[in-house]
Parts: sequence; C-alpha cells; structure tokens
Amino acid sequence: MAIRRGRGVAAINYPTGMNLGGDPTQALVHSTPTGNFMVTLSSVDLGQGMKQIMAQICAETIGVPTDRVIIDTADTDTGPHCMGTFASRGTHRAGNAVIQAAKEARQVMLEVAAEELEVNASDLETDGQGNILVKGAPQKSISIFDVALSAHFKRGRSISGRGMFLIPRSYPEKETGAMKPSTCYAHACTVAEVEVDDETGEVTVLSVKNVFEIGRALNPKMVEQQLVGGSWMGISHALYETTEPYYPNRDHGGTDFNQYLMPGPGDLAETEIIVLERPSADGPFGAKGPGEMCANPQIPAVANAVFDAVGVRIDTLPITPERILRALKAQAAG
Amino acid sequence: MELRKDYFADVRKDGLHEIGQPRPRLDSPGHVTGKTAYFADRILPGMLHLKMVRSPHHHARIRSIDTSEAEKHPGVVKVLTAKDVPHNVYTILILIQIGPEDETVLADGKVRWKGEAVAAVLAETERAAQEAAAKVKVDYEVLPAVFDMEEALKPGAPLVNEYHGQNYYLYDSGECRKVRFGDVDAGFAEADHILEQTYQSSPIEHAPTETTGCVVAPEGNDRFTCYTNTQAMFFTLDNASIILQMPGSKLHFVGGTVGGGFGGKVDVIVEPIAILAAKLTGRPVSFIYSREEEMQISSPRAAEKVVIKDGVMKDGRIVARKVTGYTDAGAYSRHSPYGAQKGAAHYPGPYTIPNVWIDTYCVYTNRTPSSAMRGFGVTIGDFALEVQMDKLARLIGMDPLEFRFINAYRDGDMKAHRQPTEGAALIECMQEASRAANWPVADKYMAMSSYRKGA
Amino acid sequence: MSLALQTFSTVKDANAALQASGTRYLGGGTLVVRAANEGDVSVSSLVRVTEPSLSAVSVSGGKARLGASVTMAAITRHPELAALAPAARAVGGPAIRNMATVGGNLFAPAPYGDFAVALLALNATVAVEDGEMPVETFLAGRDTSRAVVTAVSLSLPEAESFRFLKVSRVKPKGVSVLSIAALLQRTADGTVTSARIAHGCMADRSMRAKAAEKALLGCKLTPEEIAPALAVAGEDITPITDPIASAWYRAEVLPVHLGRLLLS
Amino acid sequence: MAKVPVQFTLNGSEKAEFIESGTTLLHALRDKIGDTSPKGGCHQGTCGACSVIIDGELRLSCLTLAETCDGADIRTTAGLAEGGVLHPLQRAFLDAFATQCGFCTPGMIMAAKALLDRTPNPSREEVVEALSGNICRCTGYEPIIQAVLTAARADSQNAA
Repeated sequence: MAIRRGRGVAAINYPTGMNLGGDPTQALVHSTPTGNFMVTLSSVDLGQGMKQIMAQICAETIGVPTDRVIIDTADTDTGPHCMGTFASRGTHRAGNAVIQAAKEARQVMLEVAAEELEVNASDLETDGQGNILVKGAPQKSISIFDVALSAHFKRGRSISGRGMFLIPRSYPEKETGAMKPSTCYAHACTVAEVEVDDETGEVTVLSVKNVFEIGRALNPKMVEQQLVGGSWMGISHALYETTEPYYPNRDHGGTDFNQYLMPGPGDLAETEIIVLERPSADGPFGAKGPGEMCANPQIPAVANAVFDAVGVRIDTLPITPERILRALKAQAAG
Repeated sequence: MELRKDYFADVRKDGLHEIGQPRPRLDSPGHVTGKTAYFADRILPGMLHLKMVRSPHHHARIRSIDTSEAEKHPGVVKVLTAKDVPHNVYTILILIQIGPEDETVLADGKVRWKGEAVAAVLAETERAAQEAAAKVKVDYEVLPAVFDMEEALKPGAPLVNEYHGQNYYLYDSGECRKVRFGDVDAGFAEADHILEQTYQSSPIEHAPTETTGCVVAPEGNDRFTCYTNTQAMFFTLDNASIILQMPGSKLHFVGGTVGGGFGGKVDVIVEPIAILAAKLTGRPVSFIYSREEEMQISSPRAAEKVVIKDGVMKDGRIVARKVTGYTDAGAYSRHSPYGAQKGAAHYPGPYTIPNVWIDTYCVYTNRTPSSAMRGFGVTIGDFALEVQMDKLARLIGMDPLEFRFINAYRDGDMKAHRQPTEGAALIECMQEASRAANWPVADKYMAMSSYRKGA
Repeated sequence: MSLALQTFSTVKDANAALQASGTRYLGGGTLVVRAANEGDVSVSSLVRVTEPSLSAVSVSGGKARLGASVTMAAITRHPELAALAPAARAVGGPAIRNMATVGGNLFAPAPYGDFAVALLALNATVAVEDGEMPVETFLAGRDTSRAVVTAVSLSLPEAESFRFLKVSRVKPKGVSVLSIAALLQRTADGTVTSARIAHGCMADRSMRAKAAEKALLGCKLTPEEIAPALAVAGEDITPITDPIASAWYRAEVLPVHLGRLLLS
Repeated sequence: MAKVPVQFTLNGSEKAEFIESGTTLLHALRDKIGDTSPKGGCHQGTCGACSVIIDGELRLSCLTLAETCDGADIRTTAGLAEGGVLHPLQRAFLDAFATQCGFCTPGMIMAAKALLDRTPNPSREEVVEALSGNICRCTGYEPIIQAVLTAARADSQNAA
C-alpha cells in the first residue's frame, strides 16, 4: 500500500454576464419621506447575497449608510424587468442598473439640498453618513433626512431614479465566429495538492490554494463566502458528482443525498483564498462576476494533481476511485 | 481570505464608504431564526397538491392515456393531460429568438426521455395525488432510444426530437457554432509536437437544498399569484404567459428568496402547469419537486465531450488549437444551444494562440434534458483545456506553470473570436499562485504583466 | 386511502395486525416513513408497539440483549456496549442514529445495514414472538418475514477480538462502499483459532466470508500469512452496483480493505 | 380520513391539534402549527434540513410521525432566540458569515445545539460528526464548523 502525493495547477478566465449580451436589467430607486432609499428590482437572490450587495451599491452611490437602504425584490408587480440571476450577471448587470438609478436620485437629492442651502448642486458632496456638505465648507451642511422631508412636503420633488443596463446583443458571424461574447472577464489560478491511495484509487485533497481576480470585492466577507463554497464545489465536481455514474448507461442514477456524492464536512481540503482586484471598465465599482468561475479551476487542478501523484490520466469526470483504480491496473499491466 | 491590494494598485480606488466593507448580510438574521420565507413557506388554505405521472420509458409512442380511474380516486380534483395546455409545445429561449419550439409541457403522443411529464394529478393531499398517479393508465409503444452523442450523430440513429428533424441543433452557421481564426492547418504543419486528446464528463446535479417548486394562488380578480424559486422572474412569467396563452398582466410572480440555485432553477417547468391547475380548479396549487425529481428529473449540467488537438513548439508556444465540443442536450433544447455556443466563445481559453478552429455541437439524445449550471458552457471546457495544458507542458518537458505564462493572454492580444483582450489578469493570478503555493517559476515570468504599453 | 398508524401495547397484537395487506411495521421510520413519503402507495398502514421490553438493553455474564427498538445512538452511549459502538456509529448521521433501530437495520438493503454486518460476524440471535433464530437464518428469510422482531442477543466480544470497518466515499457520514466485521479468536502467540467474518455490500444483504474465515485458521495476522485468506475473500460474493460504486470496484477493493482491517 | 389528536410542547408552549393519521411531524409543524423553520429538503432523511430536537435528541421531523410525539418536548430553531436576543449559535452563524441561501441553516443550528447541549466544548472532529447528517450546498461547511466552535467558546466564556 502506498499513499502517493501530487500537485497540479490550472488557470482560467470566465466571462461576466450572458454570453453575447442582450440581457437587460432595470432598477428603480426612490427616497422615503425621511431619507431612506428603496431599491426596487425583480432580481433574484439565490443565497449569494444579491440583496445585500445591491444595498451597498445603492448606499455608496447615494451617499448614505447601507442600513438606510431597503431592497424590494423580486415581485413582478413592483420590480422592473431583470433577465435573471445566472451567468455571473447579477452583481454586474443589476449593480450597474442600481448605480444609474441611484445617481439620478442623488442628483435630485443634491438639487433639493442646494435649494435649502442656497448653493449650487455641483458644489455639494455627501459624507457617507447621511449628510450633504458644501465642498470646502463642511460646516455648511444638511442632513439627507431633512432634504427628503423638504423634497416631499415643501418642494414637491420626487427623489427617485431609473436605471437600465444592457450590453447590446452580439450576433456571431457565421463562418468566422467573430463575436463579442462578454465585456469583462474574471480570472483564477488554483494549485491543488492531493494524496492518492494506489490500492483503492481513493483521493484526498489536502489543500487548494486559489487566487481569484474578480475586479472588485464589493463586500469582502461575502466574496469569501462564495469563493470558499465555490472551491468546495469545484473539488466536489472533480471527484464526486454525477447523476449518471455509468454514463452513457442510464442506470443507477442517484435519487438522494446519500447516493449523490459531495464532500462531507470531514472531507474538507485546507483552503486558501487570495483575491486580486483589477477593476473592470464597465463593472459596478469595477466588479466582475465571481459566482461561477470560482468553482472551475479546482477541477483540472485536482485532475493534474492526481496524475502527478500516480501517473495516470483520468480524462473523464468525475475522477472516481474506480476510474483511478482501473487506470492503475492498466498501467501495471503495461 | 487575503486581499492583495498591491496588484493593480494603480487602477484601484480605495476610500469608499460602503463598497469594500464587510457589512453583515441583511438576510442572515432571517436565516438563523428560521423566519426567512421561502416559496414553500406559503401554506395556503385549501391548497391542492400536484404530482406528475412520468414516463417509465426512454422513448415511446403514447397510444392512449386513461385517467378515468385516477379521477375517481378519493381526494382527486382533476387530472391534466396535454389537451388541457393551451400552447403545449414551447421552448424557453424563444424569448430571445432561439427556436424552434421543441418541448411539451405534458407529453403529446410521444415521450422522449425517462421521466418526462405525461399527466398532472391534483388532489387534496400528496398521498391522494400519489395514489391516483399510480392509477393513470398509459399505453406505450416503446421505441428505440439513443443515449450516446456519437451514436446519436450517426446516420440511421433513432430521431430523438421531430421538431429539430436531426439529432443536433441547427445554428445559422450549420450543424455547429464555428470559430475560425488564422490557419490551423498551417499551425499544425509548423508545430514541433501535435497532441490530440478527448475529455468527457457525465451529467451532474445542482443539488440545491431547496427543491424546485412553486405555490400558486388564484386571486379572485382573474389574476394568479405565483410564489416561486425561479432564478429569473420575468423570463418565467413571460414563458408562462405564452404557454398558457394568458396575458402577462394576469400573472403576478413573487420570489427572490431561493434556497440555492446554481443554474438549476432557470428552466420554466413547474410554474406554467401549476398556474394552469390553479386556473382550472379555482384552488391554490402546490407543485414542489421531490428530492428524487430534483436529482433525476430536473435538468442536470450537460454531459460533454471535448476533443482538443494542439500544435506546440519546443519553446512552449502553442501555435494551433482545434477544439470540437459536444454538449448532450438530452431530449430537448432548454438552454443547451446557448451553452454550446458559449463554449465556442470561450475556447481556446485564456491563451493567445494564432491559429484556432472551434466547432461546438448541441446534440439530442433520449436523456433527461440538460440545461444551465454554474459555469455553463465553460466548466467542462476548462477541465479539458487545463488538463491538456498540463499534458502539453509535460510533452515538451516544461514546468506546467511556466508553460502557461508563455501562452497567457495579455491586454491587446487578439482573441480567436476577434475581440482584443481587455482587463487581463491571468498572469498576476499565476504569479500570486506561484508565491502562495511555493511553486517557483523563473524570474522573467514573475516580472511579466498583463499590461502592454499602448494597449 | 391514506396512511394510518396503529399503536399496540403488545407484540402479539401487532403481529396480528401485520397480517393485513399493505401493513408495515414502524421502527425508527428511516425506511418505512421514507418509502411512504416517496410515494410508495403499497404501504397504507403502519403498526407500532409500545411494549417497554422492545427498548430495553440488558447486559449480563458477557451477553447482551438488545430490544429491537433500541437505537444506534443508545448503543453508542451504553458503557457496556463499547464493542458495538463503532458499528452503531457507522449508521447515518446523529439524527438518523437517534431514530434507526437494531431491528430496522436487519431489514436495511445494501448499501445500508452496516450494524447487521456486525451482528452477523458476532453470530447474534434474532428473537421474534414465538422463538429465536441465528441472524444468518433470519437475514436469508427476511423478505418474507412478517413477524415483529423483538430483540437481538449476542455474546459481547473481547475488545481485541472484534474489528469493524466501514469504507465510504463521503466522510464522516457516507453510505458504504463496503463494510467488514471480523470476530477473531487468537492464541497467546497470535495464531487464529476461530474466525467469523461478515461483509456488507457484497450481496443485497450482509453475508459471511466463509472461505476467508477458513483460510485464516492457523494463521498469524501478518501480510504473508493472511494472503491466502485475502485471495479467497471474494469467493461467492455478488457485490451490488449502485451510485456509490460498481460491483467491480467493490470486489477489487474488498481484499485490500480486509487486509488492512486484519493488519490494523 | 381519520383525524387523531396530538398534543406536545413546542418551544415551551402547549400545542394540541387534530391531524390526519400518518402525518409527519414536519408537515404537522409547518402546515398545521405554522412553524416553518424546519425545512423539507428531501423527505428522505438524507439532508437534515428538517432537524428538530425531541425530548433532548436530534431527530428528523420528515421521518417522524406526529402521532408518535404525543406528550413530547419539541424544540425548533424558531424558538431558539429568547426575548428577541439571539442564541449564541445564531449569533455565531451571523458573525461567521455561515449562511448563504439559508435553507439548511435552521437544521444546522438544531444539529449544533444538540451537540452543544451534551458536549459544551467540542473538538473540531465532534463538530464535524455532529453536522454530518446535514447537507449544505453553498458554504463548503467550513464557515459553519467555525461558527459552531465559536459559539461553544462564547458559551463556555459566559458560563465561566
């Protein structure tokens, strides 16, 4: 019996948003009478934290703390159209729409504040704490609370804005395939270290070191959540998951979580996450979509590590103990 | 997690108030107290339960369906078949002009995969619906089936889906989406080594802890509220509107709080039939996939087969890459033609290669229809590409990480689909991985940059 | 027809009720309630028994009697059942172990039934209302058994004589690729004088490895001496193929894991 | 369909319902009583989302018939916070960013509570074992394990 160790690397990129574009998302933003901001969307939170991120994006753009923002999604009677949450598009598409809507609302807010302070709107800035200040003369200020009250009850202004983000659809040229599939790409590189039991084909992933370039980590703790979970799913995809274990034979498909295999809490690799930020030109605050790509590089990195360990190539997913054992036996047979 | 702000420091802006801050999630207090409301937490008085009668065969003609015994079963309110569905043949991407309509809401005359929905039973309890479902009699004439993509593409293979007329999706470019860049044959002729390898995957499941489903309530004003865990609200509403031939103004979708998606909840499967059931019975209807349905009936990630042929020079440059990708759509399109096309746009990966030839096929077989999943169109391609990169490096006796630096794309490089590279960061990711994993590479690679002067 | 639960205070009454068609015995619920939830409409009535003896554990004179309703968790916590704890802990996660019973495990089809593998190696006796039989006999006839199992009795092994191994893909809770239980009596110099070995997943229910048992007699537990036993470990097996592993894989790794268990 | 009475204590308050015989505790809690904190992720006993604590023991409410809980003391995540103050486990899950979609969270918290009730200072291995019947598809488990370990430490500090 021998436990053999190996490591492998993989590097990838990943497009943000629907391939070839043509996937719009809208947002509406309005202020309540006391200067809280309602973001209305029809975008879906799958658990990745879309609601929280949209709140932070709106808050940053308007110039208020995040807890002054309320997210109303996803009710089709109130929320304007969003293409949906998929293709790593949520943060990028909806975030841009929220920024646009929030900017428009902010402009009205500054105009009302300017009237109250008897200055030009272009001379005003926000402090991020809920106040509007005159640039260079911060003692001259007004709270957003008071601005909203004034807008509603005194000046008859709607502090609101509309946002729409659309990457125009690209149509591939038939013969050459010339096309514009995406406007920004996230990147990753993973090094995986494994142990392989050469008598049973069992693989233990000892560690994964993941470097992700995601444009901008809008909320670092939430980015970490998604990247850690994605890294786990990538390992799972590499070694465990299949609905049809004997594909293309259709028999023995798993029907429950006992039969559909995923790493358990006792199978976790030591996981390191390093994030780089190269802001994208058209991302909200530079953000790209990290949601999908974070589960990709582990798969080939693990495959390459298995080869490094035992010298057999498993080119079919998942890389099961059975496939490894068969390959080892074939290798031994020469 | 470590945030390395020293990379790209010249283009990063700090000092924002809310962005970049690790604010607590506003939804977490609801999660930890069990108060977050998912669609299935809408428990409505008088709610009916919908259970599907499903095909036990991979491919069969339906001679007849007899629902009379099921309808008499205690607790059963209605049994729906194809004739009850106003626009029964549909395809979800019709909204972005990708046709033809090729799938039935409820099977009409034929089933094309094991598990296909044939009849919908509505009953007062889940148990009554299950019992009645067992009493729906369907007379099948079993037909030959095909499960393997290569077999499906051979002449004489059983035709899976008549709406296509052949076992592949017909793009405007023909039987596959194509990318042609440079002269791949000249590249192979020039190469020191040529390596052709085949990579494959089997379908996998999103396996969200919350299964796909919806709860529909008739509102009394001729409108229907659909509480759903769809990943795409209007996409689902608009498709439901087409299938039900009902103005979209009659439909009200409420969602946005989903127990995991991963791409598994973008198919419009449960909502239209549940709304129809609510309309025809005047009662609230719950249609929630069982775990078994989630595992074997809901769309998986497609199985794929990827053949990569590379020409590489001894100095590490890849001079030609030819990729042929096959996506196993199963019996119906759903999102697979889009996914196969996305693959064509993704190859040859984040590398600058002067001569590229790509064909991606979307193939029909008698399997569970596949669809989107996290990394759709790319994940399996990346597996294939990056294992191939490892093999190429070893073939020419080069360190696998250094080999990637040599070929990595940088700003301004022309991609195979004829867009100049912008915002590249592959090199920096690899540099950081080299450091973090203690996998040293030559100094010249650590000195590289994705930036190019003037780009 | 809906699902109905009938509760009886005696095994006798429950056995009578179980004669009706569509009636199944409710133990911990992990098998039968699941079947009902999944739409098995052949089950229309469930029967349970509240007789306290079914939940009792008694240990005396090196023998244990486990009521059929005793849970896996109860076994793992019982100070005098330490020898059985590894096998009981092999069943499910914590919630399942609080529900799954000794009696139920005897009916669990492969890849489940890890505890029954241990019971088979330990030559346990299965009691029903009107008698007792060896677990091996019970397992062979379980498909047609309609009587409530009341208890399982066994001689508790010396700690060093009993070994149990479960191999799973998912840790710490996955279902079995295989499981092995071995009861070995050895002389002071380590020579095996008797061996009883049971496998899980090598058929649709746990089975004895009789050829390997025989080949171990007179051996010391060294790689060289156990080699003949490993060579015949797969005799008469018909491993299951399921989403966890194929029959081929299970057969291939059975001697590997048996060897590791014997040498551990 | 025959209805049967069932009475139990749910998070400290008495409940009495007439239910159809054969109803699972999960359905009784969710459909009859309105405690939707236990989730139906599989109805097979394989995901743990429906986990509740019955008479001090972690159980799966999807495989437990409500009738068998007559007289029992049942605890769910919905009853964990007292007087609006989060339980240390709930606090730790928040602080560790251990929830994403949240669907597994109530079951995870019940599994963790069952552990800490018996083992106030668990090792990592004991935490892993305690959570092993509960599926999470989003987090990769590590943040949840960390949250449970943190809650245990916080609790033992409070006790000290």
